[in-house]
Amino acid sequence: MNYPIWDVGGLGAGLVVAIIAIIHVLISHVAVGGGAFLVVAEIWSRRQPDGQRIRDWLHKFATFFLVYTTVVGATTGVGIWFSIQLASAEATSLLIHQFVFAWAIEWVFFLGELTVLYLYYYGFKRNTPRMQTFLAGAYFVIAWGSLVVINGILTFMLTPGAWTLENKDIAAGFFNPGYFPALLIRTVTMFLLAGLAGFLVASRIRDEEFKARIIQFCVKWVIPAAILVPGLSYWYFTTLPASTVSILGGGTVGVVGGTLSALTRMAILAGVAGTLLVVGTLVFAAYPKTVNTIAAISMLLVAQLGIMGAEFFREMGRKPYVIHGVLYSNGLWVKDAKDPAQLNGSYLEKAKWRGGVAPRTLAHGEQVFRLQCASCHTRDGYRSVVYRTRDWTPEFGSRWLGTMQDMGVMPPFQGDALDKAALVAYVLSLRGETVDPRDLVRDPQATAERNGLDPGGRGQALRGLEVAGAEVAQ
Amino acid sequence: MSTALAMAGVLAAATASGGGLPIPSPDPLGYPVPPILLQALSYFTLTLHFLAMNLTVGSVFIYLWLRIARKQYDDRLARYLRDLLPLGTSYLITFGIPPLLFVQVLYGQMFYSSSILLGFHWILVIPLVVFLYGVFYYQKLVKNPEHPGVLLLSVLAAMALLGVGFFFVNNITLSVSPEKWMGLYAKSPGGRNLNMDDPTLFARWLLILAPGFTVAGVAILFRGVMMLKWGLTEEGRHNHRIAVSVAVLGMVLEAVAGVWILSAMPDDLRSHVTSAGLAKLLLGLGTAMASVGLVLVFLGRYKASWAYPLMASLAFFLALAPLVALRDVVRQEQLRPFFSLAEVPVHTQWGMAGLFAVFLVAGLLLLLALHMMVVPGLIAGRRAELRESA
Amino acid sequence: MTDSNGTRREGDGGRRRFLGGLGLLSMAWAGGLLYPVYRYLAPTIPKDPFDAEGKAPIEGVKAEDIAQPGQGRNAGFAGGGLVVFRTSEGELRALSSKCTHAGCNVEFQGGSIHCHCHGGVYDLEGKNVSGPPPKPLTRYRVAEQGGLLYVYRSEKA
Amino acid sequence: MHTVPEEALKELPPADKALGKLGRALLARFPVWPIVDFLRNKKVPEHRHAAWYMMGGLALFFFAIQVFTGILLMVYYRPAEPWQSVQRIVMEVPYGNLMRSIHHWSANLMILTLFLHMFSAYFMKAYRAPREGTWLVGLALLGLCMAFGFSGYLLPWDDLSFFATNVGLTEMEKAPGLGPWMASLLRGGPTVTTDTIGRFYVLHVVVLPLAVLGLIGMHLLFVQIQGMSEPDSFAALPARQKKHKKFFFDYFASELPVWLAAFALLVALSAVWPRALEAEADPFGAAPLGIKPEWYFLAQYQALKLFPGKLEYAGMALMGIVPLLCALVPFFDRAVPSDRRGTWIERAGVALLAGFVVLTVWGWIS
Repeated sequence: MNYPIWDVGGLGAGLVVAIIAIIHVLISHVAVGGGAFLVVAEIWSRRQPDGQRIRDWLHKFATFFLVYTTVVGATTGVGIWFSIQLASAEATSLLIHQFVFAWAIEWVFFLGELTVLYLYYYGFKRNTPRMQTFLAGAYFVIAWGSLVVINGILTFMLTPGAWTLENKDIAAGFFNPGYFPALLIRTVTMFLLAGLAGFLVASRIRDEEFKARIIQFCVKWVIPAAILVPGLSYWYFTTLPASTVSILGGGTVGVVGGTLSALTRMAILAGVAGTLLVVGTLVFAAYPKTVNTIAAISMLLVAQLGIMGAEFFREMGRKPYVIHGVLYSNGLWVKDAKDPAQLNGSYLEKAKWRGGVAPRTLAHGEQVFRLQCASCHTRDGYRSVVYRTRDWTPEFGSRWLGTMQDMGVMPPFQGDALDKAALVAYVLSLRGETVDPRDLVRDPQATAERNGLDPGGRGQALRGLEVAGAEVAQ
Repeated sequence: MSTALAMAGVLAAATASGGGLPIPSPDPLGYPVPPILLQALSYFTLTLHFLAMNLTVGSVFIYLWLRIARKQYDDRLARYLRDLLPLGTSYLITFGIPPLLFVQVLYGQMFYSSSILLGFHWILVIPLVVFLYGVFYYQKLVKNPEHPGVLLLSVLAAMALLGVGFFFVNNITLSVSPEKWMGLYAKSPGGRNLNMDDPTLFARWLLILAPGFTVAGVAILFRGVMMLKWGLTEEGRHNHRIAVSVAVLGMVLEAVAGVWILSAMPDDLRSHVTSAGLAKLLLGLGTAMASVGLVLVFLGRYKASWAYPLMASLAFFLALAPLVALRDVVRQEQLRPFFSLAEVPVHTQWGMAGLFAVFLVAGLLLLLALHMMVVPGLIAGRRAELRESA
Repeated sequence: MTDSNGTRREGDGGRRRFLGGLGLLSMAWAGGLLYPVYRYLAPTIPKDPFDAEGKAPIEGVKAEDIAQPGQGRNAGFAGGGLVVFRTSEGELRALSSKCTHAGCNVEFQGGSIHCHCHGGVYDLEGKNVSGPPPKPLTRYRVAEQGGLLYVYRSEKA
Repeated sequence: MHTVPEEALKELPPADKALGKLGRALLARFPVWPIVDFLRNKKVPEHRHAAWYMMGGLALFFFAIQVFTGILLMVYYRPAEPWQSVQRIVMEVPYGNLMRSIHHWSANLMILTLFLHMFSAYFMKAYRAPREGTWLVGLALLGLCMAFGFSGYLLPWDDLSFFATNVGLTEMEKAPGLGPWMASLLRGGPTVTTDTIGRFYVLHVVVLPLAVLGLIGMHLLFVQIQGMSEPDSFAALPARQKKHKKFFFDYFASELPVWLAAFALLVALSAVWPRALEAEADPFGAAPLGIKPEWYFLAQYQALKLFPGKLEYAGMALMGIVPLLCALVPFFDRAVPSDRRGTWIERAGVALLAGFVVLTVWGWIS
């Protein structure tokens, strides 16, 4: 409630973050794993009789690697930061204030990573072999170091562990329960992606015999990792908070769950992606000469889908918080939500960004929607509110808002009956139903009896009343 | 219809209610170290960011000019600048991170609010940077960089660079004008706003971009020295002529921007800048060091000595740093009615700060050592290449 | 594979081994994929029909239908078919209606219980007295409550 | 008994190995060596646009998944209690929701790949003599697959499917001539009821599968007999420069990863966005918000909206003419080299593709 909510039409701020993050996750993992790949390829190339040829290929790989990791990888990394401050300024502010020096240390790593990569790349033809191997090694260690740091902040959001707003225990927050499994998963994934990027660059080689050798080399990077990731994911899963596990294990997450819990869906996706990677890589190993760019991209796509799925479900498990147990996704602090007087008082009066909307108008409802709902839901796009409320009657809507936090995936509603009524009227107006917010705060039973209607009837009791645009005279 | 209604209501009230500005409260965690330290770190890194940014901006424009004018030696100078562009961009991004981090620690509640209000343009910065960065690599790696299509891309990349600067200036100026916020939020909650009615907007934009020519001029001065040392006298002198012209051009534009910004400022703010001791000192220091730098560039022309470009670089760093600090002084003055750094509690994290210092020093030492081992070899190689082609 | 190049043939051996591994892996993979399919097709275990006291309602017959001695009906509960009857002494009894020989449903015929499929005969205790049935019919404890009949989990009368 | 041909004996593993024995015994009983030999020598041309050859195989892959998941869904689906049985699949049967979601997504991806397959064949001029028959059968297959989509959409009997079918049949009814007759035959009465389900169910699980399987057989047979089509620029190359890939297993091995990626995509879509089951259809209730046909009918739907009132007949006529022209293309395009750019046939194709995409997007957002 401190900050305005970035109200991005049919997309939603969360999806903007996700789109940037998806690109970044893939490339940044390639960026670190690729470092190890460079080291091993450097050493390998010098032991082969046709080392110079391998090194020419390695130079191509390094060019591809440099351009993609800096232009797209580094920039989208900054992009995540740009987008999270728009999507959740409150949480970004908390993370920045708690971990500013961790971030600053990560930046030192980042600066080092970049500079060493330039020294490696621009010195490719001049540096001594030992120097090149050393630079590649230094690059890998530094790049992995940046992961070691950022992983603490990333995992903190889902599993803050013993950290609280009062103790501000940075060590507890950083080395939180999810830290080590996540670090291992990401590290292993890096090797996998480095091998897959190797396929892509190798697929462009014209000489088939040579291509086959490079492909066989890259195969060894993919298979162990693809087998390890599902097991490590299980370990990570065991560190999650109980409420997250129950959200993921329940069938109600998302619009439809049925018998398919989020956990099952995640497990199936992870299992399928891992297995397909192994199978595809074995095909590459068996027929290395046939590997073409499309096939290599297909394997990267499989990996990307697996990663996307994992990140998607990890984000899903964070509901309704942005920082688990501390801050709700819409910027409401859990400590504030525990105070009923604070929670149930008039929202419009205490909201900083209320503007001057008149109470009991649709504008009132829209502002409540924007400040409390729009950080996760769009009106009629991604995570559409219109769709989710398609069966609502006005009475049901008001009642539901009062108990939605019991579902486990929604934060509590902030505001009094008037705010609820305004929000319901606004939400129903989105699908063309006209509801006068005035009528929702009255006793629905009395209204219904006066009009001779069934109080439980679907959407009848309030039909025919005019929408109040201007302030209602009381 | 409902949106229109909402807007009308919000707008009316926003203009009517003067008192309760929607300024978020500072983060409950407070500052991790006394703010003066954060400010110092921020000034230092922001100065480096500006230098890298200026190098890139200046290089791309001089590169385009050389490509289109095409005189003797220009082709090789253009290639030099073209090869600088991706490096400049990557360091402008890298050195942009810490000041952005520290400004969020110091003024988060102001900065986040204005970022959200400009949200659309603010996030547009990312695709723009990916685009221009990609073009800078592309024109370096492509076989025929003089193809009109590639040149067009380069022009677009230069425009994108200017655009990014423009959005940054918008955000920084809006973050100190909370009185405009509610109106802009009502106008476009999706952040399709710009802070166009700020009187100093364009002056500030020019102010941060203009030194680009000067910084690029120093970079060209370095190349000229190298040419002279390698015996390519003609080319070195030619480079130095260009270096002096663009350096002077940059400083003239900077002076224009400075006068413009002072005249566009609200009166009380201007009198603060021209009368308060600290502000006056910073302004004077900056101007003096910039003049020293310009003189050094002028004196260093046609001389095969590293001392001049190195000293000029230092002078321009010392000229920029006080101006960066002055910028913050002005911001604090503008924020005085709403917020001051002293209000925020400090919960110190000395351990983390110390750890950072250790990593920073170790990292910089490592990089320095690696540079000393690698770079001389690279320069020698480049020299051999040039000899062959000459 | 038709190439006469020696090194290539060597590679072919490796390729065979790889193909073998690939085949095995694909089979394992198919097995993994088929698990959801198996679970989809596998019958779900029916809910235990007995309540906390261990009794389940009998469907298809009410107490009034067999109020007189010598009356009997084929009925059932969620766990299987029953033949429910009152002996000439007036005692209420329930036996599994599934003939122990070939699984046909038996019929109560006043003094005895017959199976029409192969002519098996049981007495009213459920004991197999003639014909092919190898075992007696399972006997259930049965009770009447408010006009409805219930059968108990306990198989002893 | 038949004798095994010499060249087959050379290719088979040695006679003392189990596989060799088995191969000899089988070939002696089933003299299919010419077919094996034919397939062994099957080749795929290698050129810039060769990637488009994958689309047909990909569509076949999705079709196989459709058959498999379709059979699984039939185990629990009951046309007499359509919505309840689908609800049981979604809510009670283990992995039922997954099977249903895969069936849904695979259908969409299949139709998407079919469109890509058709347009790539069009732009590569693969329809030309002697392949007119393959082209016509392919078009028929596309039409049948869309009919598959239409008939399958009704079966869950939820709000969306009921009204979407209603709209579709009403449009069909407006077509002059056979329209009303066909619509009422499909509907089985004046309005859409559970009787309609009986018809659609039989279409969806018996009639269309048989027809599609038959046509796929023909389509594939034609391709085997005539070989892959080659762009003229490739065909004109001297024999030494023509590069081919053996189908088994070089081409197959390079296509397999694409199938794997397609499968991963399918699972990801089904896992992340399982298909929702809406409330049971209420024939007397108001239509829910946002009633729209599936995306592959959106272009037609949107195009019809462009012809209001009496002009509707013009729209209908257009709907009829476009497929007809597509079918006739092989018979009037023959003059220029097939990969020359900028012919009017190519422009017409681009216009059709652009029109399709624009109308679909327009229909989606409006």
